[in-house]
Amino acid sequence: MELALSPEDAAFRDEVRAFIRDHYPEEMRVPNPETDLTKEQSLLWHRILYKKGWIAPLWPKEYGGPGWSITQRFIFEQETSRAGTLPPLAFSVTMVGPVIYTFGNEAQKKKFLPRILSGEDWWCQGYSEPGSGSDLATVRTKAVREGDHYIVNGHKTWTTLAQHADWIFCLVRTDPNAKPQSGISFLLIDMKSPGVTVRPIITIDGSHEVNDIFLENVRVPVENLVGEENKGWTYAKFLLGNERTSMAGIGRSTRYIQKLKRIVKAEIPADDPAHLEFLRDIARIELDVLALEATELRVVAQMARGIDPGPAASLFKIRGTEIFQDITELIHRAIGNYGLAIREHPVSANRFMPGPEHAHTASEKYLNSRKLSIYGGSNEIQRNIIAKAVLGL
Amino acid sequence: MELALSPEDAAFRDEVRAFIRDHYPEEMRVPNPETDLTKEQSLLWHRILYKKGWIAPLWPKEYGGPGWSITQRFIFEQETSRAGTLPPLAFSVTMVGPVIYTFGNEAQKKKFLPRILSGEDWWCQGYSEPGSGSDLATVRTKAVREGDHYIVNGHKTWTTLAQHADWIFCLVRTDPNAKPQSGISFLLIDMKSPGVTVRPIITIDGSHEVNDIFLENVRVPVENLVGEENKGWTYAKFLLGNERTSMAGIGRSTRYIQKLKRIVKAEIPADDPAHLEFLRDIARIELDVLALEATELRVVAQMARGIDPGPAASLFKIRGTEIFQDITELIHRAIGNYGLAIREHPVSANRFMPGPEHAHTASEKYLNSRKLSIYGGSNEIQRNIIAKAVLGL
Amino acid sequence: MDIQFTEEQELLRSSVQRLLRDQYDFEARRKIVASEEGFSRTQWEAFAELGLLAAPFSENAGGLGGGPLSTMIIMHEFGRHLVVEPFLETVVLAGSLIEHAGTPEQQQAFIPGIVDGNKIWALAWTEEVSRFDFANVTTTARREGNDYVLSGTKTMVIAAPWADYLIVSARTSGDDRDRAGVSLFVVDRRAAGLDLQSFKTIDGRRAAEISLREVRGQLLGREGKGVALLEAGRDRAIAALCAEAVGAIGELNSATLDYSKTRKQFGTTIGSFQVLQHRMVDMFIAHQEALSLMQHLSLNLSAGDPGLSRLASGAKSKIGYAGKFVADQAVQLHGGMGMTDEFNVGHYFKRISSINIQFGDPAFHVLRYAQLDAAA
Amino acid sequence: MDIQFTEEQELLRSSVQRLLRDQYDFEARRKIVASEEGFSRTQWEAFAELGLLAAPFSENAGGLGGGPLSTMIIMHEFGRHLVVEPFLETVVLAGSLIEHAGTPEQQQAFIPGIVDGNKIWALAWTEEVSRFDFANVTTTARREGNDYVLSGTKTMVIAAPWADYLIVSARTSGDDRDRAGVSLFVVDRRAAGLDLQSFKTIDGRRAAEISLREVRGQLLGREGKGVALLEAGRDRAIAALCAEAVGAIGELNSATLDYSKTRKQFGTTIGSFQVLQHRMVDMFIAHQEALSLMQHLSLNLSAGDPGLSRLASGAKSKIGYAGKFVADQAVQLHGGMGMTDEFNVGHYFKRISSINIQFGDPAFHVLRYAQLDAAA
Repeated sequence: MELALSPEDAAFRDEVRAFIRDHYPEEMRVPNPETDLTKEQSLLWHRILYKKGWIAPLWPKEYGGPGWSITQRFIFEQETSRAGTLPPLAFSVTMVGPVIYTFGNEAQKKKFLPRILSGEDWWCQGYSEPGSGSDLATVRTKAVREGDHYIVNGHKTWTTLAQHADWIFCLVRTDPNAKPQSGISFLLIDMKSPGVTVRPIITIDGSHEVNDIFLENVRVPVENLVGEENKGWTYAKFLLGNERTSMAGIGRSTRYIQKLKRIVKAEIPADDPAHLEFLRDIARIELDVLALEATELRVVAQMARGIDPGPAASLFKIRGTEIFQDITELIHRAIGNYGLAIREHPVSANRFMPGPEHAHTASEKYLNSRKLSIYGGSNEIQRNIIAKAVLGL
Repeated sequence: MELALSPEDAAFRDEVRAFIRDHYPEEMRVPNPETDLTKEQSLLWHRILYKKGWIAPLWPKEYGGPGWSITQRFIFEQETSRAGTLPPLAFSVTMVGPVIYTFGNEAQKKKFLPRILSGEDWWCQGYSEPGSGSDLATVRTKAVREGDHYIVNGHKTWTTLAQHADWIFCLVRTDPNAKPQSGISFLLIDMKSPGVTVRPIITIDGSHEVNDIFLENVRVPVENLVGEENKGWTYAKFLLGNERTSMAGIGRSTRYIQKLKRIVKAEIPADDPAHLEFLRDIARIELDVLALEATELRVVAQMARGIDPGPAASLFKIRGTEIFQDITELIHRAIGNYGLAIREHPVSANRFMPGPEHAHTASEKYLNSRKLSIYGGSNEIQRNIIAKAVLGL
Repeated sequence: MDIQFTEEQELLRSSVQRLLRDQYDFEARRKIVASEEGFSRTQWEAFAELGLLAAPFSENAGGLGGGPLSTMIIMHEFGRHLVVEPFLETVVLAGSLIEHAGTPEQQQAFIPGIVDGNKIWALAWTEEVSRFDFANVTTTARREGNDYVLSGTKTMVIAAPWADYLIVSARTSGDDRDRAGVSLFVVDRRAAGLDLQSFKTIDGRRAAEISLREVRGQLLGREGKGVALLEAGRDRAIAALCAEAVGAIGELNSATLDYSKTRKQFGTTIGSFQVLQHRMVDMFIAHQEALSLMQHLSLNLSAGDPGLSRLASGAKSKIGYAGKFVADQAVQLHGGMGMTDEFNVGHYFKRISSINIQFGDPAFHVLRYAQLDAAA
Repeated sequence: MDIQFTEEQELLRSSVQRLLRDQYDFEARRKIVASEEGFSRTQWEAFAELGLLAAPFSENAGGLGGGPLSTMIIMHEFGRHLVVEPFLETVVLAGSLIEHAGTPEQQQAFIPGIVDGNKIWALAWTEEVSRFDFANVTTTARREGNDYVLSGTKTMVIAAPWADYLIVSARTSGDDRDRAGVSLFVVDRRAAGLDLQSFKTIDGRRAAEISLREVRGQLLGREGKGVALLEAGRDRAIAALCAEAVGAIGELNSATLDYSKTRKQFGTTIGSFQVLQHRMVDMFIAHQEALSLMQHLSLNLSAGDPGLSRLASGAKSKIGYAGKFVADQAVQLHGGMGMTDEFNVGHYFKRISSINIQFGDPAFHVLRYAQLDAAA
């Protein structure tokens, strides 16, 4: 489905398409970019977009954004995700960047924003703690002021790609006596500081994507406090609420449906009754994607007219993750017996993997995508949010 | 699936089968016995069972029960429901009877029990009120003592087949100042009393099964109070908890699956891809029935060994109704365009109904069975009950 | 994307809304359905006066040129009010078949009668074993002079008891189930040899089984090409039915939401139970998605998109499943009230059930969608 | 009905329970899976000492005569502890094939080695495009003297890296996908011309792709009748896998229930949220139904019921869907914990996923169940 585009927007779309085609690095096209690339490899596309001036579509022009309209941002999002490019690190560009340019002081803007844009600094997110889950207000990591420093002690967890990170933005408790959501501050911590330890968490797909971070007497200069002390919850909510125009993952789902169709064609004879069942299941998911995409386009059009999208982001999160989980499950089913095998991590060319290449990442994708309905505010929490908005409770 | 029966039990099963075959009245075999029979017709089988001494399998022998074992009761239930016999009126035999012989006084037992067994008295249930739903403790119908009488005022609703009833057993509030569940009494009211009005409620299938009952200054002799005043909630719970050994409706579901298979065979060509889909859907429901039946047999075997069935009745209510709703929906789908038509009530031979006879009651059954997940304690309430039992909350 | 209505479209919408709000509340509808005829000629005339019966026709054909978007607007409001009058049958189906396939003479003969509300039409394609297959036709037609003579039995013809004219599919050549050789005919409902047996439908309409014994009819469109005409007609009907379904879904959702805020159980409103809250969230999501797809389909129908027929099947299926889910849950959450004939929720349930049968159920259409893809 | 275990069966169950409780907790299993070989010979010997490897065999064949019910008891406990050792492959599959189809000489040659724990077996039937079809075999075998010579490639052979012997299906006549003409052969895993490429499975086991270049093997059962033997073997394997799945489901349910009572979110235990309560109720119901069906299947297998193969497919499907539902929800309710390799819940998820692939997924088996009914 395509937006009915103005000639200018259509030209922009063609430009984006051509740019991706001509510049997306071949070496990033590995079976599973999320796990199979080195830090350096995964930064290649980031740096190309940076040079082009396209790295931060949502940022205001004065901080290095391209100054696009909502429609252009949406087109860019749609084209990059359909082409299957690895998105630039969200924690840097989409998450901490806007917090810094909105709530940070001039020195912080000057120090951090350019290095975020260039990819020089890799950021990770210190929100979750053991026991906190979707209830982020229960932060227990403590920061105690001592002269010009905070002394930070605590334990962060589920920290994505912290193994590559130069910096972490953390929620820390600076006032232990305040109510849960007060007394929290937003602190930027250098990962090279003494007392910071990263411990890998291996997930059920065998990959190393997330980590525990232990903070032991870490000395953080007070100039790394963003905004006011004890006001961190406001910034944290701003960050969570800084919803991207596209959370539905239409492009990714569309690509994986194409992959699924190829696999079904290759693996299941047309005279096998399972074939028709797969066609039916694929059709239902295609229609789910189509309806979600039509909804997304409707919301984008409304936003461009200044209409509040309401709880749309939660709707996109729920349906987008449910759909992608369904697709990865169908792919895993479609490859039949090969679904029993799993690649070993870290990936090595010397390790044998049975079956056709299109099956090699099916198991890990299936397993890994179970996280989607849990992370980023579980789908149950998203339904609570919509219930509040819809029921008016 | 059959119980592995002892020779005695097997002989009993054969006896029951033969008795049904030889004695079930032909004129009760109409398209939809629940709605198409007159009061007199629906009592025919009741009277035959009464004469045989089989009308009240659950009653103690002294009050007229047959003195069967749990297994025999189960066999009887299974055989009658598989044969598609119209069950005797539950409100008389299964519900009010046990309350009377358990909590009633000798005069009440003597007066009411024989007439329940013989079918002379038809009972209905005055539990629900407008606004009460599954929360029965909110009874608002009032009974005020005046000499040897209670003066009853109130409004009961969803009263099944009250249009035929001679008597109604009612929950009434005798102490308006007590907590909701205290202050309720259990009263037997003659439907011919002045001040009792029955108003039909037509349901979405077009049938007249349930009623509103208005009670205006109805004078009820105090001897019609069961047990103690203000202890009615205890008797009401006893009645609700007087669970039958078979709530899963296996026999009925099995019969309707056979009907569904015949319809699919007649209506959908084998080369239509919908045919295979129906076979698959039927298979899934057959397996649901099989698993539920195996569970029921397991529980019956446990009960026979004196093991508490726990929340099994709620499980059977949930799954039994979900399964039957699924079956009626598949039948409605299987008849294709004929699913648009509906018989007019009361049924008359002169009114035209299109399509093959097997389709004539499909729409009303489909619509009527929507009630199953609502009535008798909604399936949400049943899940709450299991949650309490399972979670131990 | 969200359709920004033109001023004309907004005007159409608000005038339909006003008319139905004033004259077609649930009680008014009950009376119409319970009446001898089962529909209201007064309402039908009001629709004509308001220009609804002219709205989708091209200006050439004597209409207002509103096209599929005007149909969408009207049917969406009709869905909200459970309108029983045969707009779909007369305007969307018969009207568009005459406009697309009729000769200039036929257009001049029949469209004015539709537009001014004088003539009601019905489409008779279903037969005993046809199920959802337009090609499964045993009714025959043979040429006699300029006319044809039809014999056979049509069943489940919605609105036939009200109709002045029928469009009937009949076989002019080929074997049963052949796609080629099916033709369409205009037949006068009072023609000699035509018998009607009427009955009620679950959604409060009237339908009939029609027996044709040597009944005269005139050809509509090219001989033998009836299946393609019916398929195009079905695409338009689906867009209209989807709009009607979305209207009904929206009403069910707001009724359920309101009920959940007032109805008390166990000392609190049922809307405070998390299980029911999440259920209503899923109903909300189903409505949002159905609404988006409805707009997408009608826009594509307006644009004459070549993949339209596949999209129509897809939308019929997805919106059908959405409607079924919402209707099931609306009845469930309303408890006993949802089961009673006196209350509106059960009637929305039944209309959605009917929509899910007319022209093929969701399972039929999702397979068609899948197979058109596999064939492409 | 509920199986009332005999004293012997109770003894078997409690001794397996004791062994696993003492020696096979989740940490012990982690070490076994992470070891060089990937399974524990020590455990295997302990199983042999306890008589588990002899339990289902008839007394004539040197076993304890426990039949399918002893397999059910053992596999149920193995499912609770995620035991990776190849009991299914060695005892249930190979052992029963030898017992049912082998010559007296073969029985005497092979069964003692299984019973005493000295020899491990694997079943090699899968090929590149076979999917779940036993008849889709391109590996060939031709007679040479008393032996046969096999050539071809088998894939996804679970436990092959641990095995001493393989049972291999190969075509002795007919075309690809012909039911007739497939035969079974016993092949020494270290035979000349046999190459193995090992890999890991999602559930912590080892499997291999096997290439056969003129490998010598001896016929097992009648030539050309391999498919029927494999089908009967599958029925027995399904009963065992169902028991294993039910064991895993039970553990997931109790782990989730415990977690819901201790894990706090927003100031209260997550078990107090009604949505999660109802989810756990459905998990409880799924477990109850699966348990009943598991018992029903094993009882029928013991009795040699003629409809057994259809029932096996039905149970595989229903218990498979139940397992998938429970596993999905157990991970979801455990949140991030459910996603980590360190915690047991994800491993139950993966084992259930594997069970749902081995010998055909739930969708395959529900269609088989339906079609065997239609054919009857």
